[in-house]
Amino acid sequence: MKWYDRITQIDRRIIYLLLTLFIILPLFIPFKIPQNVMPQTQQLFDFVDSIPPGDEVVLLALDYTPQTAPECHPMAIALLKHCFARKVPVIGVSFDPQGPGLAVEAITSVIREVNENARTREDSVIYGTDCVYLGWKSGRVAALLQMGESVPQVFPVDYYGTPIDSLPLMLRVGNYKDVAIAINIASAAYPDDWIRYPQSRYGVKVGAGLTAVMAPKYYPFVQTGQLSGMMSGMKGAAEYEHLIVKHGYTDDSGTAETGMNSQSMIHILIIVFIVLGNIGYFFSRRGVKQ
Amino acid sequence: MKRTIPLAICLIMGVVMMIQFFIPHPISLEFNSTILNWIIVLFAFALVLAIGNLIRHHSIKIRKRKHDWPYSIVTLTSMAAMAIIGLFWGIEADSLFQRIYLNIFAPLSATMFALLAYYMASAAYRAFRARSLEATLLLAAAFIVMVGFMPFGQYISPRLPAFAEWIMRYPNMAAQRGIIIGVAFGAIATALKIILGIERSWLGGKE
Amino acid sequence: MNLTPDPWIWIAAFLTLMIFSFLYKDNPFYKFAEHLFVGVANGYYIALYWHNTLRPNLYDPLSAGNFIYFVPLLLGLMYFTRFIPRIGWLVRIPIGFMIGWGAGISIPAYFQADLLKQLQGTIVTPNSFLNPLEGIWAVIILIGVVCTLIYFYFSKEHTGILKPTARLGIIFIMIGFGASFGYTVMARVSLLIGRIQFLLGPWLGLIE
Amino acid sequence: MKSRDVLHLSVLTHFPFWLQSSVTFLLIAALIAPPTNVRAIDRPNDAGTAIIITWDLSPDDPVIEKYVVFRMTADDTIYQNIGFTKNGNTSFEDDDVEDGIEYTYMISAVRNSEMFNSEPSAVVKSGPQIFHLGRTNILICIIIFTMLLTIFVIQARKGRNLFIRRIPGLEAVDEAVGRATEMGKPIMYIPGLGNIDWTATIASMNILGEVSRKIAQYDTPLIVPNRWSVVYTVAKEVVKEAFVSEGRPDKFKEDYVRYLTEAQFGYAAAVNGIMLREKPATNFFIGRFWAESLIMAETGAQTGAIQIAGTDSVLQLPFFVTACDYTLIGEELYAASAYLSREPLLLGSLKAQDYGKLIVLAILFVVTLLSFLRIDLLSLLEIQ
Repeated sequence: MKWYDRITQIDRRIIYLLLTLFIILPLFIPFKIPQNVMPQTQQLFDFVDSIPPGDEVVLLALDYTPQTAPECHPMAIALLKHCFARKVPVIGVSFDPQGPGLAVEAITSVIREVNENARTREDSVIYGTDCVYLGWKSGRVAALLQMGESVPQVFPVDYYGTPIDSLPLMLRVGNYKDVAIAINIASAAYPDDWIRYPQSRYGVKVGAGLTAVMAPKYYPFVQTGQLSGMMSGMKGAAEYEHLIVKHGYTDDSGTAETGMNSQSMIHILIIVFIVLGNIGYFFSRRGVKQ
Repeated sequence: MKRTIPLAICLIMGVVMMIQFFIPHPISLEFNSTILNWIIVLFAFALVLAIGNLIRHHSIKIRKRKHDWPYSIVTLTSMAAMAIIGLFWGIEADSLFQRIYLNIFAPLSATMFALLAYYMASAAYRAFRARSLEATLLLAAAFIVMVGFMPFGQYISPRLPAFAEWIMRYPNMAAQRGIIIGVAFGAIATALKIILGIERSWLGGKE
Repeated sequence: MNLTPDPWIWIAAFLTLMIFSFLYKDNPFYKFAEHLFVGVANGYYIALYWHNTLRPNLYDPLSAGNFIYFVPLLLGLMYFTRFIPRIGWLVRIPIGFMIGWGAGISIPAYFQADLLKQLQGTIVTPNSFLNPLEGIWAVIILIGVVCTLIYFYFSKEHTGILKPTARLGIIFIMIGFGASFGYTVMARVSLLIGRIQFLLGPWLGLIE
Repeated sequence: MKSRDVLHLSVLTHFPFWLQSSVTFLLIAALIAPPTNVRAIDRPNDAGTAIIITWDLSPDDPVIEKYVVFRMTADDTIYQNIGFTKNGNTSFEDDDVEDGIEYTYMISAVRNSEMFNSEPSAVVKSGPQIFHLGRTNILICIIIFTMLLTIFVIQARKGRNLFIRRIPGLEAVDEAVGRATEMGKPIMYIPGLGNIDWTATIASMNILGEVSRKIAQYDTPLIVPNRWSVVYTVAKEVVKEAFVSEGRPDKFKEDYVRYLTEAQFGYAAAVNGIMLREKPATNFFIGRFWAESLIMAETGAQTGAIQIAGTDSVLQLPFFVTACDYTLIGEELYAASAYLSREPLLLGSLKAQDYGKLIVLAILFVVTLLSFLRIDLLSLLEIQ
């Protein structure tokens, strides 16, 4: 067998093995590929970065499922880190029944991490004062509209069953007027409703974090300004992580950035295989002609 | 009669559902939700037949000791166990049923889904050969998008990411729209043929 | 290394590995996982259908004396006539009911969502040229849509003017397919990374 | 806002000092003009219980915080606050009204918690409509297309010869069935993962009928794995009837059409298993597909089967194109049953599809051209 025939017929198991190695290695050997930040991610970061601390809150709607967690979970973590570092209070909600599990996990883990590194009260995050998770409600559209009038009416108690009026943060948050931006991290078309109701009726700024498959559908909304920024897929999450590290809000990059290294490696690997296949094909065709 | 009655029912349902679309009156909405309810029930009934087929297939395999028959026992017992747990002990959030779902069903699904990454690599390697103009364009577009959307893309050329996005948003969009419009006509024609009884292979035969 | 003591995570991890083993070749582990998957999934849907469909949508209303629900019950029971040869044709009644319903709702839906909506987005207007570059791209989309549609023209051989346009159509289609393929790699690899992070993290405790 | 401040100051200078503070107050109060021309109408094309209120913006809109909407019935003595909307908006939908009751509305511009009320609207009642006017264009589309289809079907019945161009994927069907027969291996037909309410699934059932008819003439086993119970029931009838109509009812086996599971990836796992263990010589993937498409098609490619795919799932087409030998793209799927059966009635409907596309092309060109002549027809395509 000629060399060029050999590279057109590499056994698929070799490809699979290399692929696995290329995913695992970057998880253990951290290295940095500088991120090119897409404009819509930058836009979202800039918006959150310009919220005056301690005044308005960020409303985080966490509606992603376990299947899409590799893409969406790091987005939630990065946003929480960013807000906490800037002393912007965060209110979490979910309208997807599968949302709360991962939402609680994201919020508690970030709070724990921030507090472990905190030296003063100023540096730490206190549940109820700096952050609240309201839990899940059915009837998304109705709830979205109702929250424009009064958040406590939709959520009389938080996720843990604590009455809303005993949480200091909620005493000063009545409705969307107190929300600087609502960011919907979702693995389904939920941002549609955020754009349709809170954004267009109440003028709330809306941002989104979406899986890579869904993102192209929402480009036009960023263009028209109905979305004040968007993260798309694991790449979007990695970009956001990159931005918060770059601005000194945290020093360790999150899972998306290491995941993105694996992504880059695999893309390179696939491209190398395609090129090999074509070189082999080119020479073998010449071989046939001669 | 064996053909006329089913065809008539099909025709009536099709026409009525089309008309319903144009009537916003509450009675029409009520009617729609009633029909939807029935359809859901009909789906559930058909499941009985389908599960019957599954049980039949596997029990024949076991009885005749066909190749790989012990695995049929796995299917039948796990099905029975899961159904019984769900039917008698409930399907609430913290039930055993949900626990099995999260730790058996979900990882199996997620892993099957994850196989796609491997298959994309092998399919791309095998099929992306510059055999003809069309194949070359397919290859080139995939190449540009794969490189352009990755962080390292900008080092090959700083304009590559923008070009990749351009391909996604214009030529790709145009092709998708063209296909979607064509599909719409095909689907509408098929649906009309079904309603009018021109296409009746679901009844079997043409006579 | 910091192995988890949670038996459920061990189960999930082993099942994950069993499915991955299929990449090497078909083997007893994959066969086991596959058959377990089918069994558990069917058991899951049986319970789900009962709790979420048959009980609330049929059993409860019937036992509350809402007799209109005898219609779906009767239609549903007709499925079973196929085991009785003499009246076996009755199975066509629920099938006709469902097929007619599906066809009826789809016709306006396709006109609405696929046809008119896509047409609207394709038409070029003076407004498209507010930004001249965007205008040029809008014209490219229009040309692409027209040529793609011509490619799907069935009742004439693609000769004459149809030949170059249909060819341009297939060129657009192929570029679109390539781009979609390339773009999807990104999303699919994320899923695999997620699985591997699960194995290395919660199970083996090698990474955080 | 700037020019108003200037005006404000210049007015002020004409007043003696002791008057200024109270005048300032009066002027600011007077400077916020309320919204005007408040109209309330029954929301069209709905099931009732909703009223749309529109107004012209207050000239001071940029400095207004919000517009509050007030409502009153004949029985009320005072206006009720029913909601608000941000400045810049000129409409509000009140979807909490009772049909048949008379309401009047008033809009208030709010600044610094002071309200500047508009004139009340005329009296309005809500109610349900019988026909959705916003969907008239769809009705016209349906009527035109049904007429086209009927005309061509009638022509076909009269025996007019209808040409159809070559579709390579469908030419290959005979070859694929023949090859499986020669090899003595089964043929697998995957009717997609869509339920019966996807038209692609119905189209797939029609093609399954034609394929089974060809298979019935040989001794080739068939495997039709199903995801949905209803599709399973239909597929079974279709295959059985195809064997009956070819005069081979004895050759039909109950096991040909199987039910697997509703779980998307459970189904894919089981199909992979069948491909490796029963080694079909030919795989058909016809219908609606999602992410599992490549899992099955790539496994099939590894077993060396001839693969023919056909789907209208735009996102999955690239994967079938790379992993299969032939792919029916989009509408070709819907042309297939006519192509395979050469049934004149079905060919007639294909002709109608083509004319539909011609109309679409005409609309694209005409509306584009007219829009440059400042004749806007785009709104005719608007749907609600």
